[in-house]
This record gives sequence, structure tokens and C-alpha cells, in this order.
Amino acid sequence: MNFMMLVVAVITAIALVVAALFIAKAISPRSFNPQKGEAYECGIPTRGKSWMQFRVGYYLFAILFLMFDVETVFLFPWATIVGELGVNGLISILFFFGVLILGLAYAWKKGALEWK
Amino acid sequence: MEIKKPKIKSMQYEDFQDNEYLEKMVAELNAEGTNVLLGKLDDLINWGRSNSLWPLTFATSCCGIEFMALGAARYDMARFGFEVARASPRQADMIMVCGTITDRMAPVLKRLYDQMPDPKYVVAVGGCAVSGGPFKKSYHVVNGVDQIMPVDVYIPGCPPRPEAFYYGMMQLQRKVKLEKFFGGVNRKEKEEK
Amino acid sequence: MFDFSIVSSWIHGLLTGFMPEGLAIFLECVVIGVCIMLMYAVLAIVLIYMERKVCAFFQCRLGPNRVGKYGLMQVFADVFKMLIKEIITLKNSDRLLYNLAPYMVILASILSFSCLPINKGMEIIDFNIGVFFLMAASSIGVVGILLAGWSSNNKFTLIGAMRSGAQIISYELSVGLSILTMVVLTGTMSFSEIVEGQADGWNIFKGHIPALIAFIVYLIAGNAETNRGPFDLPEAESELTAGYHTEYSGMHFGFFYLAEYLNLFIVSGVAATVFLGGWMPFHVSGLDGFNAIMDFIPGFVWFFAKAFFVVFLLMWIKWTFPRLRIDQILKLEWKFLVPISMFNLLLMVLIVVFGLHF
Amino acid sequence: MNIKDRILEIVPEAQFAEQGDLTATIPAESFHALAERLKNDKDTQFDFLLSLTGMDWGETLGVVYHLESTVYGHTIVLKTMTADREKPELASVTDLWRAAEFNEREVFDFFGIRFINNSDMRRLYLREDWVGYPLRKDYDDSLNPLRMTNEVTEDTTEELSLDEEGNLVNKTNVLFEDKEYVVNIGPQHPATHGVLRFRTSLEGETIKKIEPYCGYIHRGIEKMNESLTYPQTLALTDRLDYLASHQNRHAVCMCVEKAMGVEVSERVQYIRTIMDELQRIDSHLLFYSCACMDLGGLTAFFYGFRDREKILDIFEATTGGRLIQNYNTIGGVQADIHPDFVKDVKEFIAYLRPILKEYHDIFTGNIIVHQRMKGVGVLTREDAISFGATGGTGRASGWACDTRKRKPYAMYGKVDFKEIVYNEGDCFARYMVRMDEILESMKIIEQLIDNIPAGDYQVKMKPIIRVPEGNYFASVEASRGEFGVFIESHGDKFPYRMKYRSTGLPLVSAIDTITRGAKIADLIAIGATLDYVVPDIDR
Repeated sequence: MNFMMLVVAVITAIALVVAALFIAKAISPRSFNPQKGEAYECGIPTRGKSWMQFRVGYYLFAILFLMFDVETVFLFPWATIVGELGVNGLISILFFFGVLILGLAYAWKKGALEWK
Repeated sequence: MEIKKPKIKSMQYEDFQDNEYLEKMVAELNAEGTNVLLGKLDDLINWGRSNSLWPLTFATSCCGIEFMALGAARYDMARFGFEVARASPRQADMIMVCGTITDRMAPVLKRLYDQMPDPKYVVAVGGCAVSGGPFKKSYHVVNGVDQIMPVDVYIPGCPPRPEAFYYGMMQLQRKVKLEKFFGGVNRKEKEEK
Repeated sequence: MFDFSIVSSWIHGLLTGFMPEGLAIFLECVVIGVCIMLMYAVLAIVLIYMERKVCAFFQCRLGPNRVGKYGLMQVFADVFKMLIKEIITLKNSDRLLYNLAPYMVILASILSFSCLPINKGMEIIDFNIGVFFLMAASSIGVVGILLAGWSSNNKFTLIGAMRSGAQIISYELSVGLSILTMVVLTGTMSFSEIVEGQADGWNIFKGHIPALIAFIVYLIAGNAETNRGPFDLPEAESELTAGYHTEYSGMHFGFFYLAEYLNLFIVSGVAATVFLGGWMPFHVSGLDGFNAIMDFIPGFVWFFAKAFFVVFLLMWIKWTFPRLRIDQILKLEWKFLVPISMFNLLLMVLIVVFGLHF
Repeated sequence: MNIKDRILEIVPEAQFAEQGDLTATIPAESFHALAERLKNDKDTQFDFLLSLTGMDWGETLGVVYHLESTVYGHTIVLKTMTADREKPELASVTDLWRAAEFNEREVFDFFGIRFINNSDMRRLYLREDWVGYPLRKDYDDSLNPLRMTNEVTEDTTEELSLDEEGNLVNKTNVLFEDKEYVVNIGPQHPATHGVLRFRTSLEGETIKKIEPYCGYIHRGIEKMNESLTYPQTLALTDRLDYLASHQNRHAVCMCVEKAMGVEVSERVQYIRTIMDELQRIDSHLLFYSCACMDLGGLTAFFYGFRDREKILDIFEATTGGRLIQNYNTIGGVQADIHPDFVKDVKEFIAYLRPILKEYHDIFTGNIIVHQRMKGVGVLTREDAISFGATGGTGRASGWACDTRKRKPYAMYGKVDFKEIVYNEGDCFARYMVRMDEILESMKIIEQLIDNIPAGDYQVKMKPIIRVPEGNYFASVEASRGEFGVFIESHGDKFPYRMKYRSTGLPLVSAIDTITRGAKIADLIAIGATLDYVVPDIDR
């Protein structure tokens, strides 16, 4: 039943967008002029392309996120039963957790967390 | 079909100054008669449109400060639902030309206007935007923004008081309330020759 | 406590009485879909109205009061207008991705919205890994934002999208860790079980210190997840005009606008469910009379009251603080929130293992 | 040491005019050498280029320089000219005063004078395809119809320089490389405070270079003034910097009064001073509001505006205008103060003091504000002087440049107030200077408001005012810096040339220096705290 509900939610989301866009397309007024489709940049034509090589410091964080998020994924199943596992569960996960914290400390030390 | 009077909450129809213009407009629009159903739908659409006029944040000079005062606590344009000032023309419904438009600015303004989605409205605020104002004789000033794009409402003043802004905006609301959208009147997908 | 599953099974029984079961289920699905849509739209409208009134209240203004009584119809007018606004087709954009982006954003928020348990027996999607699913579903939204910014072929949107990419994924970590902390306490990932487990006291009281820390971390990170002030960098109006949705017009933009508010509600709803007991009434053990009176108030009232309380908190924050800079945002996350929530997680594990919680 | 002798020693053929300020006319070929000596010599040290005015004297084209020494406080006016109207060329002084960078471009734009060794000889205000030079007396406006095509922005600029043999060569300088990521911030942008355009080269979030483009609100006020009578010119001053309308008008009135030898009554001086200070509070409240809005703290914006309305009420009662007041006239003020004026002002000041504390509570004390503003956008004292960045910006960099203290006018010599000076030069210092100045302004008003003497509010002037022949310069401390008026009169009822020293132009010319290496968000904070008003820059 739950998976069916998942499908229902997905279909609802798509239907919502499609329906709204359909209404908009059906009754909205339209006009044409040569400048309408061009990119907006405070009223000045864009210089060159926007899709060009662009140095970003953002990707470093994406990679860091990937690393930590995967580790969080591993932690979730453990978290549900940690109460039953008791001290054993705690100690065994501490090794894993230690690696996680070491990773963060290493990234910090290396300056990966600094904005460049 | 009889001429309908655009209603504005808390201000009588008779209190507005230029009703003749609007009545003429209604008479022209209704010349061929209106389908009742489509007429009602038009009313509904116009209700939504007239009550949700989002301005583009566009100000060149003095009138811009009064426009800010309009949004601020004492005058509070949020009461009318005007407060959602969008910085991107793609999401704005009307452009309030607050201040002088110079020769260098004119193509920029035109481009901004062109990039707005339909339906779009223009309010010329202040003497400069209406006619060039005190700078009419300058070599670098456009004498009235209506030279470069169609204007719906003119608000005179240098700068206009916030009350005048309101009057102008309510006039625009009244104008919007009279429009007809159904029947493909507003579709111009092809380039005009 | 009123159990909504009675109603749903009664409807199911009624329908199967005179039609084949397949058709009945299909009909129910349609009804549920329509309900989701309606609730989604109504909630967004309520939230937008609330935001406008709340910020007007903070700013010594009146807020909308002309359209309808107390301006109640204002947002309807706005949504209505957006619905009939022209949708601009860009010349140089990546058409497919440009049109796909609003679907992504809406899909993410509807999926995560469906996970919220509104009342007892009234959760649409109730997986046993509910928390996990919600986090996965909500991160589809980032993809939508990135697509929107990239495909528009506009420099402002590109920077806005990059910013939001860095910001949202970073803060997802803190959201994950703080919820993980609560999962340790409750021992389950299913939303319905999390709420059931709070019958004898809300998690924020049961888990005392670590739960409180997790709650605060979650509020900060959740606020950043929804791109709202002081973390509204991706759309930072005074910097990037309108950020990643600069090029979207009409209803296209409307979807981003609706999703922003719905995400706010989802974040608050999760906070209410995980920390504040969801639809579970406020119980004080020992005071049976008091508890019985509390039980009279239906669950969904409790849920919405708690969620809207958190919404109000977030709005308060938004309308008070100035905006942070991108490097400060990432510094706050990686150098403060992540270490804090990691140690908080350890603290919670210790408390659970040694049974120090209530 | 007498400056006149010193100049004669360096350039024996210099000619002097003894009327008003010391004015020396220097031949073009020896001008640069003289300027260099005047700036660098220990006992002259003219390190502040107050104003640079292009002139068209009919036969010749030339430039008038107003120099001042921040060490000794002495001033001098230098003139230089060239008779070649086809290809006028003069030596650039950008290597001595960086303020000349934009001012020389302005002169090039308006008069067509090319400056040798100025690395950036583009038009500043007009479109790049503009024909002719509008402030020349023989300019023909019919050549420039309204062009609706999108302006093409060049990525290169011309430089006229001397090579080693002393020949003039044209050099092309590149502003932006092809592969740079250049974003236009402005003209229509919520954070540029008007229609200023920054072409910003970005590397990620970091700003590599900014090129400001002015002129989107250039209304040609200076040219218009040449065909307006003196009282008529006053109407346009209010529209320059509309947040300093009283002060701007005060400057023009003062300049004409000085030229005519008119003594205004003490009552007028009191009223003008109080109005100037009220205007300053008004402007600084708006600054606070806009700075908060730009940094994302919207609520504080509304608080600032709420209180600003109270000043506007006071203005409105007396002058009839909210923003543009048209109050000062030559020889006095337009009308006497409103009977409630004194009471209202006192009430307002009593109201504002606790409110300022509230401002500091909600915004200044916020940790995010500190993070966003402290150490961001530092302008050193040397740069501030070199660019001529006066006003709050200069004072935040440790340069005590308050005209009210340097050259007291109206009642400022007789009231007790402190010149706020901070030494950090960053955004937070600029912010704090203005917030503290509100307090000082209130102090000034409090000293004056109870003692406004009786008397006329206007000196009867002739209907047509003819200013005697000569050059006149007067300056006031406007809300955001030293606002100067330069009038050259040929004895007509119209000024021959009227130039305003813009308070905002130095700020904008410094913005590239300040923002190097900052982030986009910092640009917004810097722009907000520099507090320029674009119509004042473009005139």
C-alpha cells in the first residue's frame, strides 16, 4: 500500500504541474518581441556565454558532503538498534565514528573548509 | 451589455477624476457584445490581476525614494498587495518608471519592458517620466517615457506624494478591471510588421 | 485519541461493497491525490498570507487588508494572477532542463509533504524508513534548483544555483545528523512509530540536553535548507536580483514560490513530529484528568499548531537577521554545526546506552 | 612661504588673478611639472584634488583645478588651456591624484579634451556612439537623436601616451579579457541605489575587477544651467542629490551671495543650518535603512523609514515639499519657518535619541552585521585623499575632511560639535560614522533651535541677478561629502559655466580599488556603506 501511495504522490506532483501549466498556456496572453527570449542581466545584453568555465569553490563542499553523507547513511540502521545493542554497539561504532571525525579534522586541518 | 463600473474598495466611483476615459474604453471593448460566461471569467481574471500588481523595482532618481516611502510603514503599499516588488522583470506585472529616463537609459528600459511577460502595465511616475519635467530641454533626457513604450497611467508630481502614487495605482487597478482577455484579443505571438 | 484509519477503512469497505476492489482502490488513490493537491495549495496560500501578515506585524505595518476581509483573498488573487501570466520561452536556454526544473522542485516537496503524519492513521506514505525517505525525497529539490539555475543560461541564475547547491547539500548533513540523533533515541525510522513513541512525553523532553541541542541545530539547518533568511543567499534579492529563478515567469515561477513555502512547512512539520510529538497531545504523566482533556483536542490540530509554531519561529528569525555571506554560511555549517551535531550524536548514544533519558 | 612666489619660481610665465581664491593660469606644457611640484613639495603638499572642471572659453578649451592641502589647509585654483579645438590635448594628472581618473574622463566626454597618459580615455556619461561634445558652446544637439539600439560596450579602451622619444602614440588597453566571466550588476538592480552599472569580472564569488559605468541618469544639468538665470538654476540643485537638497541649494546660494557680496541675516543662517542638519539626519536615516535592506535585514529598513517620515513632516510644514523642497533662495529662504517648527524639531529630537538605541540593538549589535562589515572593503587614508572621497567615507578612513570644520560657513563656526573620525576605513567604520553623525547633528540643532533670532528671512534681491565677472567657488558639507559649486560668470544673467563637485563620483571611482578581491556580497555591503546617490554622480 505504501509504495502505491508513493506512486500516487509522484503522479499528483506531476499532475499538479501539468494542470497548472496547461491552464496557463491555454488562457495567458502572449506577445512577441525579439528581446523577450534573451537573458536578463539588469537590462544589458549578456557578454559572451553564461555556460563557460567558471571557477567555483562550491564543488569541494559537494565532495565533502558526499563523503559524510554516505557515512551518515551507514549510521542510520545502526541508530535504530543502538538501544538494544548496548555498550557493545557503542564501542564497535566508535571506530567507525572515529574515522568520520578524523576525516573532518583532516579536512579542517588541510584548509578544505576554508572558502577560497 | 451595460457599461460596468470598476469598483475600488473604499473609494467611490465618482471620486475618481477621469471616468470618461474608462467609460469610453469599456464602450469600445463591449461594442460587439460579450458572452455572459466569458464575461464572468474575464471579471474573475481581472479581479485577480488588478489585486496583484507586482511592481518591478525600478527607480532612477528622486521618485524612487518616494516609492520606497510608499512601501514603508506609514503608507504601506502591502495593504493593496503591491508589496511583492520583484527585482526580475520576468516576475513583475507592472513597471513604475520612477524618475528621469535619459538617452542612455532608454534602450535599457525598453529591454526591461520587453522582457516582462504579458500582461504588463506601465506607470509613468513624476514629471520627468511623464514629459521630461524640469529637464525637458536637456540634450540627454527622453521627453516622456511614452515615447518609447505605451503608458497606462501617468502620475504627475515632482516627486508625487505617496497619496498620488496610490491614486495612480488605483486608477491602474480600475483600468485592469475593465480589460477583456478571452477571445484571443491579447495574443500576438508573431512579430508585428 | 481519534484514529483516522477508521475513516479510511470505512470508506474502503463502503466502496468495495458495490464495486470491484481494484476500482475502489483506484478511486481512493484519485481521492488521495486530489486531497494532497488541495492541502498543498491551501497550505501554501495560508503560509504566504501568514508570512505577509507576520512580517507586516514585525515591521509596524498592516499587511494586506484590501482584498477580501483582512486581506484574506490577497494570496488567492496572487496565485490566480500567476496562473494566467505568460510563460516566457527563453531563446538560449536548455529547453528540456529548463522545463524539468519546476517538476523536480514540486515533486520533492510533495513527496516529503506526503510523509508527514498529520493525525493518527492519517499519513499518506508511511515507510518503516520514513525519516530516511523524507531526507532522500527532499534532496530532489536541490537538483531542481541546480537545473533551474544552469538551464536558464543566465549568469545570475548560475551563481544562484551554485550557491544553493553548496548551501543546501552542506546543511543537509546537519539535518541528517540531528535527525539521526533523535532516531537513536526513538529506535525507529518510521514517522508513525516515532510519534507513537512520544505518548509518554515529547522527544525534546525525553532526550533533554542532546535533544535540545539537536532541535536547535535542526532549526538552523532546516532554515538554511529552505533557502530562507538569513540563509536566503541563492535568491538574495539585493545581490542576484532573484537568484536561480530569475528567468522563470508566470506559473513556472509560481511553483518555486509555492515550493519555498511548502518546504518551510515541511521543515517545521518534521521538527514538530520528531521533536515536539507530532499529533500526540501534550501529556503530563500522573495528571490523568489533564491528559484526558488534552486528548479531546484532535491530533491534526496538535500537529498543525506545533508546525505553525515552528513556522512562526522561523519567520521571526527571517525578519530579524541580516543575510550571511556564502563563506560564513559554509563556515557556520562545517566548523560549528557538523562538529556539534557529531558530538551531540555521541552524547545521545551514551545517554541511550546507559539509559539516562526519561 | 608664499604659494604665489613658489609658483612663479617654478613657472615664471604664470598669470594670476586676485579675486576670490588665488587663481593661477599656467601654460599647458609646464602644467604637469608644476602640479607634481605642488603636490610633492614639503611646504605646499596639495594632496587633495577638490574639483576638476572642463571649460570652453570660446577660443580655447581648458581645465580648472581646485587643489587643497590636507596638511596645511591652503587652497589654490589652477587653470590651463589649449587653443587647439580640433584635437585638444592636455597632460593628465592621474599619476598625482587618482580623483582625476574619472574627472578627466568626464572632461573628455563633455569637451573632447584628451588627456595624455590617462590610461582610460572613454566617455564616462554618454553613450559610446554619441556624436560631439555637449558642453562645448558650439555643440549641435540635432546630431544625437534618441537611439533605441542596445548600447555596445567595448572591452578595450584608448590611451594617448608619450613614448620614449616624446611622440604621441595611441595605445589600446584591455579592460576585460575574452574568457573572463563578466556580469552586469545594474543599471536596474536593487542594490546599486539607482541606475549605476557595474561590470564585474568574477572568479567564482570573488570580484576580480569592477568597471563602473555612469550616465544612466545623466540629465545635463550643467549644460542646462548655462541657459537658466541664477534663481532658475536653484530648482535643479535639489534634484542632484535629493537626500541633500537643502545643502546643495545652500552651496549654490552661498556661492552667488559670495559673488554678489550679499550678507544674509542671522536668522537665515540659523534656519539654513538647522535645515541642513535635519537633512543630514534624514539622509543618514535613509542610509541606515538602505544599508539594512541591502544586507538583508528588511525589518530595520522599515524602522528607519518610519522615523524618517517624521523629519519629512517637519520639512513639509515649513517648505511644502517632502523630498524636493526648493527652500533656500539667493539672499535667504523662500518662506519663514512654520510656527510649530521649533516645537516639532524638539519633539523629534527627543523622540529620536531612544530610537537610535533601538537601531543599534536590532542591527548594529548583531553578530552577522559585524561579520559582514568588519574588515570588509577597506579604503586607506591615502586612497581616500587621492580619490577625494570626502564625507562619511573619508572620515571613516581617518581623514578629518569635514567642510563644516575646515571652512566653517553659516553657523558652524559658532556651534560646538565633534567631527566623527574612525580609522579603520572598513564598512563598519563607514556605517558607524554616519550613525554617530546623527547624534552630532542633533547636538547642533539643539544648540540652535532655541535661539533663532528675529529678523528677515530674505534679503530683497533684484528680479534679475547679474553676478559680477569672475570665478567663484563655494562648498558645503552635504550629507555624503563635500559638495562644491564652481561658477564662472561673464557678467550676464546666466552663468557662463556652472559646475558641481559631485560628492558621489569620487566614491564610485574608488569602488574598484575597494572591492578588489572581495565577494559579491561584499560589493553590496560596500555599495551600501559608501552611500552614493546616483543622480548626484551623473548630474
